[in-house]
Amino acid sequence: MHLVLFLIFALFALAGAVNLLLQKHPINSALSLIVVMSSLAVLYLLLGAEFLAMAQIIVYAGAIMVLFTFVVMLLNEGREEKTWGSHTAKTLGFPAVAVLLAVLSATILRAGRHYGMISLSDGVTTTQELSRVLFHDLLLPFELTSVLILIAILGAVALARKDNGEA
Amino acid sequence: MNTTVPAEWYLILSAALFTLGVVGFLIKRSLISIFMSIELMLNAVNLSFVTFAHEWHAVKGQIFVFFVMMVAAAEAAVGLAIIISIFRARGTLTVDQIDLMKL
Amino acid sequence: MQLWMFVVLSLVKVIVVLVIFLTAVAYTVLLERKLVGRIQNRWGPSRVGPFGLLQPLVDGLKLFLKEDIIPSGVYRPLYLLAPLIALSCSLLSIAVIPFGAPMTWHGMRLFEISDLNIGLLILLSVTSIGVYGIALSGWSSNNKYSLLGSLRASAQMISYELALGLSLVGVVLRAGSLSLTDIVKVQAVHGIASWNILGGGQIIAFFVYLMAAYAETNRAPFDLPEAETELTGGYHTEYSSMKFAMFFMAEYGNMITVGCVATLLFLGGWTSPFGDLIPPPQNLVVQALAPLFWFVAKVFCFLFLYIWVRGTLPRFRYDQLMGFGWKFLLPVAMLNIVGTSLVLSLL
Amino acid sequence: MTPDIFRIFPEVVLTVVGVLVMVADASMAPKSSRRPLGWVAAVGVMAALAASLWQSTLPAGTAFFGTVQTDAFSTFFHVLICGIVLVAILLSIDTLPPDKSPAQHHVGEYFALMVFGAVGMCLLTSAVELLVVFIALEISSISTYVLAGYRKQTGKGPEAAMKYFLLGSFATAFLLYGIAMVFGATGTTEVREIATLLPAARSHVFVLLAFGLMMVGVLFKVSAAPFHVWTPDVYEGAPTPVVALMSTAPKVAAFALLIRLLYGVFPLLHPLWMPLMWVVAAVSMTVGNLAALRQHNVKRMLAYSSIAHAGYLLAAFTGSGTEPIAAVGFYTAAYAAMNVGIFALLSAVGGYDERRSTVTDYRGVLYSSPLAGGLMLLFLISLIGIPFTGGFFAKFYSFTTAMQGGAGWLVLIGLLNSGIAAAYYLRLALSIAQPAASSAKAEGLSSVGVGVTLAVGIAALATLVLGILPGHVLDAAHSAAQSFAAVHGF
Amino acid sequence: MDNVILSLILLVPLAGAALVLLLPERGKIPAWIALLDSLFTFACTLHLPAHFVSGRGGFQFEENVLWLSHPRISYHLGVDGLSLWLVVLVGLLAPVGVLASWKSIQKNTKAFYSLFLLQQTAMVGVFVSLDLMLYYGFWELSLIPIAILTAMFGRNLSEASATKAALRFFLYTFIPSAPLLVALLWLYAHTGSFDYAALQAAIASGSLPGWQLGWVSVAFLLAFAVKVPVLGMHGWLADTFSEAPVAIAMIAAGKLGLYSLIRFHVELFPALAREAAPWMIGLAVAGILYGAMLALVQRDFWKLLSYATLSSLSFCTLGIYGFTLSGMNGALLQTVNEGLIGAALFLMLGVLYDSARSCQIASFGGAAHRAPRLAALFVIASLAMIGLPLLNGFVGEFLVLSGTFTGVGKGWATAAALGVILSAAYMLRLIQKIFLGEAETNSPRIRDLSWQETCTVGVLAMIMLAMGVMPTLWTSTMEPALQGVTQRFLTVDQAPVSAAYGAVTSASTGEPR
Repeated sequence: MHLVLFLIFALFALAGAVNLLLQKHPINSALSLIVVMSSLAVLYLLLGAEFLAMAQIIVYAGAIMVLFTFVVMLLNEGREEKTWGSHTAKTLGFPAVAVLLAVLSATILRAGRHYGMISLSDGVTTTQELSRVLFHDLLLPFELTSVLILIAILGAVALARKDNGEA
Repeated sequence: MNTTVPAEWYLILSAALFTLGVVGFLIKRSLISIFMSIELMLNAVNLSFVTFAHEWHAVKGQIFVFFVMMVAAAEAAVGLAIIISIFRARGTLTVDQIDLMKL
Repeated sequence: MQLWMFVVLSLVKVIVVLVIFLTAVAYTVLLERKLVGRIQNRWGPSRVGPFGLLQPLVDGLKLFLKEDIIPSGVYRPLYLLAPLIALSCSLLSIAVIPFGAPMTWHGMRLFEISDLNIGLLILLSVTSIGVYGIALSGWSSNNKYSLLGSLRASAQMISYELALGLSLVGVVLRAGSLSLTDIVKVQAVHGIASWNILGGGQIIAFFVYLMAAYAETNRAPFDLPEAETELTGGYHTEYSSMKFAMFFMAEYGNMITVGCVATLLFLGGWTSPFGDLIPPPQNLVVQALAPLFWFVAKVFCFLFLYIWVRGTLPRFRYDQLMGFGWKFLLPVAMLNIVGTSLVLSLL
Repeated sequence: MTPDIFRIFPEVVLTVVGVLVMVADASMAPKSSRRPLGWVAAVGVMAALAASLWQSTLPAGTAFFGTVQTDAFSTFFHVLICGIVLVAILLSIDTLPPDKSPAQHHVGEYFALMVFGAVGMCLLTSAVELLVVFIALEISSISTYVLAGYRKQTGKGPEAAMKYFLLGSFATAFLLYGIAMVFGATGTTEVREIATLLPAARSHVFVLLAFGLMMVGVLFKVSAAPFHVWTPDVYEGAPTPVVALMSTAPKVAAFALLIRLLYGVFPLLHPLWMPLMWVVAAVSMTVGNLAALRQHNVKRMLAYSSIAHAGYLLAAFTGSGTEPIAAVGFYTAAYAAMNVGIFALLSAVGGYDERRSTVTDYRGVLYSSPLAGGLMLLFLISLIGIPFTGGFFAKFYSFTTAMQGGAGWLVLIGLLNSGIAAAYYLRLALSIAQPAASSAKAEGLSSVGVGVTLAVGIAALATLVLGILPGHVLDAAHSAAQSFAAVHGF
Repeated sequence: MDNVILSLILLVPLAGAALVLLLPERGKIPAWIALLDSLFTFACTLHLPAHFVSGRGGFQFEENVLWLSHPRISYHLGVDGLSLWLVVLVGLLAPVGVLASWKSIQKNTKAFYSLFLLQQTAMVGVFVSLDLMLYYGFWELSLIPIAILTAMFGRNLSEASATKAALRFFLYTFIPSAPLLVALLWLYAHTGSFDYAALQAAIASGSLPGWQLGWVSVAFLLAFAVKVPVLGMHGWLADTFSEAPVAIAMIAAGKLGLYSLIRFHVELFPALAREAAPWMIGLAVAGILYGAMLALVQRDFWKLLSYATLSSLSFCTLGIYGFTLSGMNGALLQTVNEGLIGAALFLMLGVLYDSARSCQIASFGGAAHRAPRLAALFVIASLAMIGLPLLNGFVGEFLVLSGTFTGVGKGWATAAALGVILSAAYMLRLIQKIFLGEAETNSPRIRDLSWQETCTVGVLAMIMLAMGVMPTLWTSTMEPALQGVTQRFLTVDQAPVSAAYGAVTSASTGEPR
């Protein structure tokens, strides 16, 4: 069952990611990304991270991606033009990316034997455990996020606001 | 009913998604799609974190993901605000046309 | 338990709940029409069936048989997808709601499709996905009113989701769990006195939740996304026939879900308001059905309130709406969290 | 026992000041002048500076369950960063658009962002937990992204912010993946634990991969080649006072992070990263200088020059022992002084709307405003690396360290590069020194405020002190290096 | 007094520069301050020869204060016979420079005089530093004022050419100093010291790795050779001479490089310097001839002067790398001479140029009628340059030639002597074209020397004469230091050199030695 679920949702995630690249319209890309994120949420569940799975949907799919679609809708920017990057990007970028993937996969495969098998419902992390670490060991970073969010709000407002009286 | 999956499959999936994100960053022409590719990369990293957290039975890995989400939210707010301001200034989101300052 | 049995039982539960839920949706519509009619000194539907009770069926038939018009300028894939998203999210959320006392049969919960210890989070996440239905519908319709409507809707839903989520934190703090069953359990001890809305001291949170929930479901006085007078119907202007019906059902489904959640979180769920004053019945069937009765009764009251508000209050202006959400509800919700945690830490 | 809060005292002060400024800005009448807010921010940063200095009286130690570490190392960089932010704020007070213009509204946010950004940068230097590192880095980055795009009136402002933002987030993703790999290899994200666990890590290839990915992220932040492409565009598009800040303070913090990563997390890989730094240093300085030669826009030119300076700085990492840390500390201080100084003058002379942007636009500055022109010459001379200025000793220490580490060729490349660099610095210097063409009306500075005067004064003083009496700062850098070595055990 | 005099000489111009900056730019205030300051500095420098114990080897008036403990850099100053007269020369040329600029610099006098005085400090610093890092500091610092002043006060009307000249000068001299710094750092990495004496001892002990040390010495040589300049590295010379203000042009070439060659190449790396000697001798002789021949055909007197300078500086180089006592003595003397003569010529040509706004030799003629003082003094200076006996040029050239003859080879000496003859040719041609003959009808208006200029050049001429008549006054202080240099590695027989030296001194002074 774990295997089946993993395969299904891994496939969803990959398909979503590929679709994100292939789609020409930003809104389709955004929807593909939502598919990826939701599939990842399921994978998190399989890995026993139930709180994260929900947070993934609430924060990523439900807030961040809504912002994205919101902006796409607001700006109503049409399809991308079909310019496939510069020559440098083609000549340097793709081999580099291929190398990156090769290195990553090779590394993981080589390192993989040090890691175990994962079965369903082993090591589920409850929200209580999570919060215990979060509010004890990692109290400082948690407090820091408040500054981060404050900056983000401040910055977003500052940038997106229309300065009245200016072109 | 309860089959197992090797941990490296999750990691490979994560690597593949990360690479796809990098590809997207390189080939996409619309600012907003490029930004989405970055989000894809962050998501891929998160999957790695969760897998490792499961492997080490370390809650910290999951919390890291939680913080990445926070950061992603903050980045999204700022990034989209920047996109809006650039659209106001230039009327386009195509990278090739945003070239006041060429390298 | 065998796998096949699990699957069959689950399927049966899903179908039963779905049927009941959809019926409830249909009759909520009727309830609204009737009530609003009375408020406006009219009768409301009264011709089809006794007291107009068959009206929902006829309405459904009408919508089903109407010509399905797809305007030529729309962006088809999303135009078709949007109502589906809206309706399925609305239906999904019912899956984690426990309707009655936690009774099991062969290890399966009877009055709940699925019990998870993060039930509340699932509810929130499904709600947050629901935004897409409305957002995409407006955009893909390629109509300025629709677009304006969906822009308003997404902004509004994102804004109020914060207040909504925060208003629930106090409840979670009190229960120490995200499981809906656990949350009801802590309210069961002394009947109405220990409900979150009274004994739990979450009355402020309840009102914040109430207002945020109205906004989340795009109901009056927060129904700006579909304000007929300004936007000729908002995001669903271009929809007709079954697709329109889907939005319609989604909206009322959401209302019911919100009512259920309010009941579970603030009004003691399926527990009786009298607590131990009335001894628990011995008969097993009564034992099973009494909580169901209380639950339905509370949800009904909540729906009544919903409709009552719609019938009486005028619509907000857009800036008022945003200001209210960010400058009033959000701080109040935060203060509530601080107060609750202070009190809890002192106790 | 020192209470935990004392270990993050400067950050707390900064946060409080930031909130204060932000709230004050929101509650002020839209048309009223925001200058007082700038002064409030400046005083606040000064308080944070004092708090950092006071921290040096505390015994070295950790706080918040081992997530932050204060010692001479963190104090050194705290003081440096607070100093830079202070100067940048002073500078901004006078060079931002005049009161009553619409662009002036909500300038309070600008000051608040600077102050908040300082929180992240400061914390980055004392964090010993990668999670804190990550969040601190993001705080500093996000505030700089926003500040870079603050000049929305021109098309260049948002464009700069956009490029900075996209490439910055891209790099952050790499850094994050690296952290994930480290976590995967060791099961922890605490710097010292990682260092002790790494030799026994489950998978050594993971460690290598993690190292590579993290380097991509950090080298981007310090704008070393080949991760430098964002620099010129961002510097050109961002408001000049912001460039004064972002060309220095985040870089200082990023170098502190680089030290922490190289010596704290991956001391094991020393044989690997030393040649890597060698190559990156050589490439950065060469690429930066050669590209700068071709620039006409002053800010672009200085952007490329900052890439070259990153190269000179990285050269120090080829040294051995604690020397590199001290050299980097000193270099960042000197670089900060002269770079902030030159950008301060650029913004004072060039104006917020950048009346002057190309090298030839600066002709005759020495005649129309002799003091500003003279100080520009001073900073340029320091950037060239002429003795008796901070720039000389900075290069000197960096290259001495590299020399002692046996990287003689790198030193030669570096010094030849500084010869090339002299050409374009001097081009600007000579342009300043020549009389303006008769057709162009030589306009002096409209009004030089107290803020700019103070800012430039501090920078000039620092440049000269670092060039003539560098002893104290050098001692501080050395003790920072010692304490860092003590913490990370090498 | 003796233990702070060098600091005083260093700091007085610096203080003067600061004072110029602080006071308002009204009338002649900056010029007067600069003049008084430089005169005071000159007075201070005169303290040195007055209290110099000429018999004693080693450094005198030493000051040694630790500047930085890590890396170990000291504020270590001192002079010996080698640098003594150069310091005095710098002191002398400063007021000369101020007076030369008195008329020609009218705008931005503050910037001019403060940078001029800064240059003064840097040059003195180069001559008196005994810590190599300190030396390097002053060496680099000396580039800045020249570059900026050239750009600011370019003599031609086009700024582009001034910028080009300034950039050229700076890069030519700055880029070779990069290897120099690498070499210094290398030395520090291996010895742990920047101190001159310590480094000298360490190099002499032979403990440093050989082939790398060779490169180190090459780096030193390269940096100095460009500054001299030696043939092939003189690309900056003509431009700077044409563009830089008179006061700057007259100090830009020669002294610093030649002094550095002796002190930091020959003295520091005796063995390696010997290996480089054949190359340097070849370059020097080629430079003498090349410069002289090009000087013959120039139409522009600045260019003529620059090639003449190249020629005569190559003479000095030849003397140094001949490795004979007399050659070195001559070279050092010639370095001082060059400074004096060059200053005088520059000053006078500057007057010509300023009044006529032309540097074309052909556009003058018969100037002697209109400017008799100018003509007379110009002839004296030119004769000194040619090397007429009883003037200072003669002694230096003779010493160099005789040293080359005995120590290097007859052929080289002959070739160098040819250079002397050529120098007579081009200088006399210059005199003839400008001052003699009939004034053309459309020749530009020129003015004679003003009283202060006359005094200045007159003083210079007197010194030339004095040096030509009584060279022992100078050589007696130089000799011990140079003996120190040569003793350690002089391989040629000492006797004939001393004899030649004795002969020439007695010949020129008329006293038996």
